[in-house]
Amino acid sequence: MATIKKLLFLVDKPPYKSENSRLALTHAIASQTVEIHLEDEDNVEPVLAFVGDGVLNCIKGQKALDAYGITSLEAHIKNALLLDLKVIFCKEDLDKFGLTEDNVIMDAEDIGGDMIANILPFADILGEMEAADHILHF
Amino acid sequence: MATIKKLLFLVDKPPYKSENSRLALTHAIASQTVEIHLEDEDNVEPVLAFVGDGVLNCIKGQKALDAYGITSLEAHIKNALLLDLKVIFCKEDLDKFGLTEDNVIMDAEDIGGDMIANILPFADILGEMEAADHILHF
Amino acid sequence: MKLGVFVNQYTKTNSTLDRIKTDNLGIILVQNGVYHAALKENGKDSDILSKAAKVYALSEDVISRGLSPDKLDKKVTVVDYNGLVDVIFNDYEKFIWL
Amino acid sequence: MKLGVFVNQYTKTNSTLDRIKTDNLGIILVQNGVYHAALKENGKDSDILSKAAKVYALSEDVISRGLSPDKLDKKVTVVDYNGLVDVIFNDYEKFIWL
Amino acid sequence: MGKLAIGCFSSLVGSMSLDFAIKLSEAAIKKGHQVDIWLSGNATMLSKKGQRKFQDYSSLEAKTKDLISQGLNVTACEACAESRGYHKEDTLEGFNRKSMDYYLASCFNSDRVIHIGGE
Amino acid sequence: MGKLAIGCFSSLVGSMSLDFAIKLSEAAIKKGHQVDIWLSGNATMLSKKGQRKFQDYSSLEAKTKDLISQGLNVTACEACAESRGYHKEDTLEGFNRKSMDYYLASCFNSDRVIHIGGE
Repeated sequence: MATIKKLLFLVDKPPYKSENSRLALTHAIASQTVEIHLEDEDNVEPVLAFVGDGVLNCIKGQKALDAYGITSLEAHIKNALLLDLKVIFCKEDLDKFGLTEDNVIMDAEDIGGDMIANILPFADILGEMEAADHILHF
Repeated sequence: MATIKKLLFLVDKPPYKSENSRLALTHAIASQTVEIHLEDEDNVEPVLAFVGDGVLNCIKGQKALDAYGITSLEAHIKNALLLDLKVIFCKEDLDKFGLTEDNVIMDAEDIGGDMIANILPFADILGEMEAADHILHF
Repeated sequence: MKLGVFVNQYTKTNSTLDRIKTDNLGIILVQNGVYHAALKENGKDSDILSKAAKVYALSEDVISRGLSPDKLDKKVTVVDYNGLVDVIFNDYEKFIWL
Repeated sequence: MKLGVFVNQYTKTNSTLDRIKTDNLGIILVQNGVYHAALKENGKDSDILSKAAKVYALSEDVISRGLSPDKLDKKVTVVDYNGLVDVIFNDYEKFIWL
Repeated sequence: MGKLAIGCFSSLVGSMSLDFAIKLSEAAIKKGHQVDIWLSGNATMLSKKGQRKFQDYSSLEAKTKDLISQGLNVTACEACAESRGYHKEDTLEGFNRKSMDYYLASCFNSDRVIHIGGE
Repeated sequence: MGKLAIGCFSSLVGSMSLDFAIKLSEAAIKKGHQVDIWLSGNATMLSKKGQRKFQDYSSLEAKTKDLISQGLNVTACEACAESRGYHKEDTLEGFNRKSMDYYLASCFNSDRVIHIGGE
């Protein structure tokens, strides 16, 4: 019987200072190829949720490649959307920082993605924690 | 003409979680052998000051060697006293944590040291900052 | 949800921890998190001790720091690594490490 | 004392910085410290901006994070690495990195 | 008996998180549990051959090898290791190197997951 | 023209502090200043030979070597490197390895010191 397990990648740290949020995204995206390690039909369903200072990863227009020659967290988030991962930004935390849909990475249209990020209240993220089989807190 | 330069090692971080306070002590103690790199008569005078959560390095009775097989910060502070380094603990920060002379590493008598640690108000540590040629903040 | 939260730092607050609501919450103080169980800043207990949660502290990390397991706050259960394994397998299902 | 303080994190307070009193204090926001110049939490400026200090922000770190140098608080002087070298050699004598 | 996955994303020296992971594994294995450790980011330092023992630093090589002989499974993230200049031939005996998807499979197959992020 | 000492105690990958140190050195050297960089703790990772370039990670080897050819002095703490398994033969060309007292002498000889502690 096929088993799908839900892994919640909960990102609570800001970008760049530590490697945390970057590793959250690269590991979540690695779910695309996890099947080779699993039994037939089994799979992993990753959900990415940004909370607290973690929502600062979601600000649009990051120029880390120009300034430091490294991939921006923006590019990673767009990749996650391109690959149809569920991406959630905590509404209360965006509100706290005065960030709106206009300031954050809501889609990956420019690289051909269809998936849209979700701005949801913390209660819904708590729901994802309940629903997850395991939580990876970055 | 001989020049003595004062280096203030200002330790603001708690022990063990990061390597900060340990490196502060090992580098300060390395002042014992700095002369080989300097002109005749020139020297460095290190002062070690523990402030903020940094005063948690100074609690007596650390058993890191038993629990994890690593040298305790206590052993390092005693070494510094044995080598006659000036060691200061911030009074206000000890007070805040309810720590007194009885709880902290005031001397290295058991290993043959004469030097006594100083419990001084922050104003005096600010004075050390003024007096120092350079400040190394850990 | 049976959730175990590892607290490894001695910082004042974490907005995520403050907002987690669940019936079975455990807070496991490790590394510099153990100061929460031992220190009273300006005579006041750490906020972590007032949460609706069972609180544990890892004895190896307590003694490493010169703290005394029998002087910790009464609310706190001291466990060693052996005891922690049982807490992990028997008492909680999911974990976060703050 | 001409003291330059590098702030590289976006945390609320540092008790050492709060207690430093000196006539010539500079605060240099680098890495995640630049958020202090760009964000208003619940509509309020960061406490760092209210200190009696000249405040700088490193432009490379501002743009890396998707922030706009011309939208920073008016109090803040934006410098790039070239400008920072001059600040270091001309304006301050000692430094701490928080 | 259960299976525990520990993801370690912290640096070897300075932070004590790898010490925690190894001591917890030791206790779990002694009780008959299975343990998978995943080393990512700076924690891949644990997999580096030739670390000299100083009493100032945790030295986990001997203990980890001993636990591997008792069934502990330790795997380092290949890309994280390569970017730090740790190649296949630099890897301690008994340690695996895999791509990141392996960690997700390890979580899938475990009853408990302790993911140690942070510094 | 002055002399600047930069002490870097942070890890190479993840933290951007080494990027900061190298970019600041570059700007200072361009203006005619002298720069000494001291790598201690996890920052000794910068001195490791054979780091593979990934766009996700800062890759500072080429830039640092170029600056060394322009007079930048980079020295790694020997004990910190050895404890991490970076031996003399693993050290990038042009990088020095010294004991900790060297950093204090470097501070002594400098007009400005920026000591980057922390993670």
